[in-house]
Amino acid sequence: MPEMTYADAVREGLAEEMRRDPLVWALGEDLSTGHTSTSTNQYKNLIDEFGPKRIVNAPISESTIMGSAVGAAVAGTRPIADLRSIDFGLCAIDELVNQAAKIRYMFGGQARVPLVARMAIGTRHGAAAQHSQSYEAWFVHIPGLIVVTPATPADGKGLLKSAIRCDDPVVFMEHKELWGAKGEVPTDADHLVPLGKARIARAGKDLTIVAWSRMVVLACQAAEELATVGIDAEVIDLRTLWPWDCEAVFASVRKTGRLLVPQEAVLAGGFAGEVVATVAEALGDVLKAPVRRIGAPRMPVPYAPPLEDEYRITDRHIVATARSMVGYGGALARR
Amino acid sequence: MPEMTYADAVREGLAEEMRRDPLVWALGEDLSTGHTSTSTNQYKNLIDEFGPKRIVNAPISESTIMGSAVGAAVAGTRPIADLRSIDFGLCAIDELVNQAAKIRYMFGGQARVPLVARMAIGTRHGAAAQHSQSYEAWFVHIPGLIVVTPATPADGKGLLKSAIRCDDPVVFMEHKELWGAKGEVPTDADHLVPLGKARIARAGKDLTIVAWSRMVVLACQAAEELATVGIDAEVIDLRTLWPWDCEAVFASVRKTGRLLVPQEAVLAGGFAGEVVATVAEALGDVLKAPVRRIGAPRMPVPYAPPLEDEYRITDRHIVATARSMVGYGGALARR
Amino acid sequence: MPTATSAGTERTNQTERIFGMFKTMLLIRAFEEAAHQMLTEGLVHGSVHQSIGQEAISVAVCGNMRRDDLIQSNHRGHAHAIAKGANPTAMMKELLGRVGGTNGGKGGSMHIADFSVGMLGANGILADGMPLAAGAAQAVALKGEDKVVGVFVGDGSTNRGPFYESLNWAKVFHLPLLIVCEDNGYASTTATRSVTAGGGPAVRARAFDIPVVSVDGNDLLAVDAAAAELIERIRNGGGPQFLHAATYRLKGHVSRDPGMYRPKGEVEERWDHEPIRRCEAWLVGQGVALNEIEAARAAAQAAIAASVAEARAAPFPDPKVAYADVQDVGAPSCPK
Amino acid sequence: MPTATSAGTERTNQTERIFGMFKTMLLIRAFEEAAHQMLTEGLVHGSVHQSIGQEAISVAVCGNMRRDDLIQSNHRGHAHAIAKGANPTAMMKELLGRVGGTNGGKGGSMHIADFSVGMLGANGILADGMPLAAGAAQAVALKGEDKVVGVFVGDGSTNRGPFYESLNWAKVFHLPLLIVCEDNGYASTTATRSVTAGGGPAVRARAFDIPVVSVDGNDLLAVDAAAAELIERIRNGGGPQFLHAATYRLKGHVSRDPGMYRPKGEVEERWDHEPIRRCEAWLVGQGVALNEIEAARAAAQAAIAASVAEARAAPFPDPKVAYADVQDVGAPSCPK
Ligand SMILES: Cc1ncc(C[n+]2csc(CCOP(=O)(O)OP(=O)(O)O)c2C)c(N)n1
Ligand SMILES: Cc1ncc(C[n+]2csc(CCOP(=O)(O)OP(=O)(O)O)c2C)c(N)n1
Ligand SMILES: [Mg+2]
Ligand SMILES: [Mg+2]
Repeated sequence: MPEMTYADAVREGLAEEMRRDPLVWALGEDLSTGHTSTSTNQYKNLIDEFGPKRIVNAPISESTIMGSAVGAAVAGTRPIADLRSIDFGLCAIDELVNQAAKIRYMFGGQARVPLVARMAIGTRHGAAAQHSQSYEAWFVHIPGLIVVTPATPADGKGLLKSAIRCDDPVVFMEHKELWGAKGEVPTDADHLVPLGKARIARAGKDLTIVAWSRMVVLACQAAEELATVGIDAEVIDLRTLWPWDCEAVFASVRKTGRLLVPQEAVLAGGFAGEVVATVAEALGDVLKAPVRRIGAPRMPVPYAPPLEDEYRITDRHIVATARSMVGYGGALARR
Repeated sequence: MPEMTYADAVREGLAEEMRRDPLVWALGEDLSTGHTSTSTNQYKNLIDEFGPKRIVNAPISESTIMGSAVGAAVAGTRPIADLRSIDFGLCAIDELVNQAAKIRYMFGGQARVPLVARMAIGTRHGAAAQHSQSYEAWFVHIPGLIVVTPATPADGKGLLKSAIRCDDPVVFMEHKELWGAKGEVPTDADHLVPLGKARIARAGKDLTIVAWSRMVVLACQAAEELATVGIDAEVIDLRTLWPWDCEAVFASVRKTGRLLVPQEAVLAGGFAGEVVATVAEALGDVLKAPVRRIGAPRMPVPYAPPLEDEYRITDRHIVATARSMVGYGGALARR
Repeated sequence: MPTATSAGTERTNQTERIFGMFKTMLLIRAFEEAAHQMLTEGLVHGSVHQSIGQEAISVAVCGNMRRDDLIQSNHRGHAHAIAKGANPTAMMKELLGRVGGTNGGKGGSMHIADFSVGMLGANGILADGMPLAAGAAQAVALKGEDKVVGVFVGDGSTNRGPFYESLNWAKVFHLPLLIVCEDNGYASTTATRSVTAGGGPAVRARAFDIPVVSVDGNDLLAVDAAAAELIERIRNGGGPQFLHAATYRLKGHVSRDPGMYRPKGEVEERWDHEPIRRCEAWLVGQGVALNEIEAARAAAQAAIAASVAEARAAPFPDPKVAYADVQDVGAPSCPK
Repeated sequence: MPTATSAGTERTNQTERIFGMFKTMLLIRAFEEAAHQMLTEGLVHGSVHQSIGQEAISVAVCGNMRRDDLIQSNHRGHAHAIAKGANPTAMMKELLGRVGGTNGGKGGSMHIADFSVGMLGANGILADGMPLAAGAAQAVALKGEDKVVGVFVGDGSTNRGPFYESLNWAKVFHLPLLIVCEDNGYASTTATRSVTAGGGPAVRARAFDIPVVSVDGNDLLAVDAAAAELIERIRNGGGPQFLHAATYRLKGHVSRDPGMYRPKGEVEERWDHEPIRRCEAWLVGQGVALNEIEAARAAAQAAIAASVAEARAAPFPDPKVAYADVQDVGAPSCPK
């Protein structure tokens, strides 16, 4: 398998689906004119192959990028609406939540909305408060939506292809700091990663670490560090947050008895809460230590490096919490 | 204390604050011309006392209702931006999240944003998918915001007054089906309910039920039914979801050993997850039964009564779950 | 814009066409009166927005469209739906939340939709129909179809951002889109001009170089002539067109709204200009007999009475239906 | 609009005023060149949007405002800030994320703000400055102050909904708001006209009955004259006014953008029309000696060099600072 970046992998996945189905098209700002930074251009050169009717260079009109994509999906095409990042996607929430998510249902199944809303998440060095947000948890709360957060180039490609073929609206959240990440990517044009299936990124027996998006990378680093102190952590990459693979998580926790869920987003109200709550409800009996979450402090993302570092969750946080859980001496552990 | 409706109570609270401070003003659609249904008019006749410069009848421009309120707050006034309900508030999310919540922080404390964003939540009979949403959980996830969800007329008044006097942006979420609810309301012009302090709606020893907004009413009904079968439930009305009074919740759970959190909103990604996750992390040892949540199925709100009923959480759900928890025979209970 | 309504030679055809549209107006009027009756009886569960007094716009616009053309409605959608060909019985069942409703009971009045006739749905969020319709028009263009897409927007809704973004969008991408502004002077309880700067919707549309025709929306023949021309332009690749139709809402804004916010006497005065009686006068002038007209009115009322009877008799949906059509992957599971 | 730039009698005063503005343009230019240098050295952590070539607009608009007047900036805010009187050293410290930065290191270039001089902040969300500024103007009106509020918006941003909503809002409420559109022809990598229908920003503003003056934004004297008149109108209760200033962005859109999307030779050609050398020629014509001009240029560069030196030497903020100023109630607690 060839090595390529996450950005190149998703671009390849999009190109393959556009070749496969003439009704697949993309719209967004600067899609055909190129980004100012070429490293993160998931549309590079696609205009040359597919032309301006399928790689649509949009005005700066987020509401209408999303809203027109909804209408175009209802009318039988498969648009990929690129809002660039959730930071700008916040300007199109109404069209996504009030329209895309509800149309199939409120019209009694008369319509489908095969739309992919691309909105990257993540903190990028020095991007500060308005360009560093991670709100994947919001869309888990919205019936009608599917939420995808790929952690690797291969999953970026395979999940985007599945999202495009899906007949319901998918919120596809890449991570800004992963676009440059390299990995092996299957070339097979039918390399589809199923929506809703987790991946065991590292097998282990002492502790289950559930992560998604860039946090998977940090969780795997942490697991290696933990191995050096004799703690064998299992890392589960959820890949899809709705539906999320609770069977895979339950199976792992039944084995390890310990669950740690680190997330990049602000802890309060984040998706980690959904995961630990679900496990605490279903497996309260088998836990050897209380479930634990790690997440960013509830503050906007600051600019200066020492302040941004204060916001960021790192492998160090994961290692420290994991160690406290395994060394845990509470009543549960004594069982 | 006089009895009055929730709608009249919040109107009285607003009027008192407007009399107290000439820089307090409100803006929204149809504020001065009146609602089509007079029962739920929290602004009735205020135009006569305060005039069109302070009861501002806005164009249908949600983004600018919220955005201009942010600018007016930064420039030294105390606007109440009324979006009517979160359903329409979805059209102003960017201005609330990217601007109101971040301005104080990203400008290094040079500015304050003393804004109240009024956006009612809740399902109302037959209102269907686009007029029945409850997204209070979203704003708990947004640093910079305070989230208020009053359950009684007295709290509606006292919390609105505190929200108006608060120097930071407050998302004030009334419940559409509570506007007509009656209760005793203090007339004292300095009746302030502190932000972030819960209220014990009913004391009990067997089980802790944490609720907010209209679910408090149902939880209290359920508690009475539970009493008839010998289960003594404590009902905590959080009143404020951020900051939420975890000390009060912890104290109650330490006493009862059982936590049940019912919510009207869709279960997945809802605020109940945050509460049970926090308790499971902190008090995993003292639990006599696994924590439990109740919430709506992950579906848009349907229109026809039998379908809407399928969506709604009722006191019956609370009673059934509470009974299963108290009768719980798992390992935890055997401790 | 051609104003002649009955060029001698075509007179009978034209009279027949207009008489047909007149019958559709009667059907809409009867449907909405019945819907309000059902509301007062507590059989309609949500809110109801009536178009009484505005029927000519829907009927003339949709009357110039093909069945496979598409329309995007707003919160006030009954007239749009019936004019496009939706079945009033299925609609009444939807309002009552019964099996056989256009939306299977999931939507109600404010989400009434019938995709089988190209009616893409009423919508509860103002002005959102604009980008949705622009997108539908873009899909039509991408597929190389020759369909026209029409979107109905209220005067008050033209103060929302998506309205402008979509005007720009439609023009930039030269989309087959007819924007129809039903300007009834009010936005809920607010007189629209009190919150609207400048010359209003027509002036705003022209700022995007979108051709605009303004008509008396209560004059069926005027709307018919304008709609015919604009739709032909669009079908011939002329890009987006804007129809600004002045009208008046004779009933309350929603459900039981008494409409107290309107100057005394205004409503009464406006009843004299409502489209049905104006069209009726024209038909009589064209030699249509009064008894024919009365027969048409009776037929419309009978048809709706039958719809109501059938809807009342229809069962409520099985609660399990609530779990269907959320999404394929990650759908909620129905408890046993 | 008066185009005469130096009525004989006022000549020396006018020359002095313009020379003063010229010096501010030099300061901005020197600041932005230094900012870019800091970026290439890796000392600036986020993105940097330069206004090189657009300085005349900020300088002339703010030069006609009082210190207590307010301006709302956008993502390209250095020139706005310096023109309104912000301290370049504090700004450079902010870009480097150091103690003493205008925002205490929390904002960086894209959020540069100095409320002490009425600069309400650069902003990373396009067109959001429009409603924020409209609201600030509404606060000014409610408090009965005679301040003027100015807002800067790019050409590409005029395709976002809030731009229109705010134009309508400002006119409906007759707000003391000056909207300044810096039309540099590009929105990031896209030529704005390729995604913009109709006559553009000026035509759109007129659709709301907002008076518009269009000027060559690279002609400091023309912008000065226009800004003076519009601000006076607003101060005298004339309500919102719109200044459309044509200009050109001589550098990349952001940070290291090479600007490959522009036709060959376009940038080079535009350098001949950039505002500083045009103003310089006018000053020379007014009898300002070349060595005076060179001295001014040297002074600006020296001042910025000093700012850079001070900023480089300044410490980074204590990590604990991150926990401050989130909110009073419900703030995050700083670990130990
Ligand atoms: C985005 C949004 N804001 C507010 C409302 C509440 N609302 C429903 S109808 C209406 C008035 C609409 O006026 P207009 O656009 O003129 O249409 P009309 O009702 O006159 O047909 C309002 C404010 C809504 N449904 N959606
Ligand atoms: C709502 C939003 N959408 C997209 C972006 C990304 N973006 C930043 S600057 C820019 C181009 C802005 O062009 P223009 O308004 O003409 O201002 P200029 O950069 O030319 O000064 C874009 C698309 C953003 N910051 N905010
Ligand atoms: Mg209207
Ligand atoms: Mg530009």
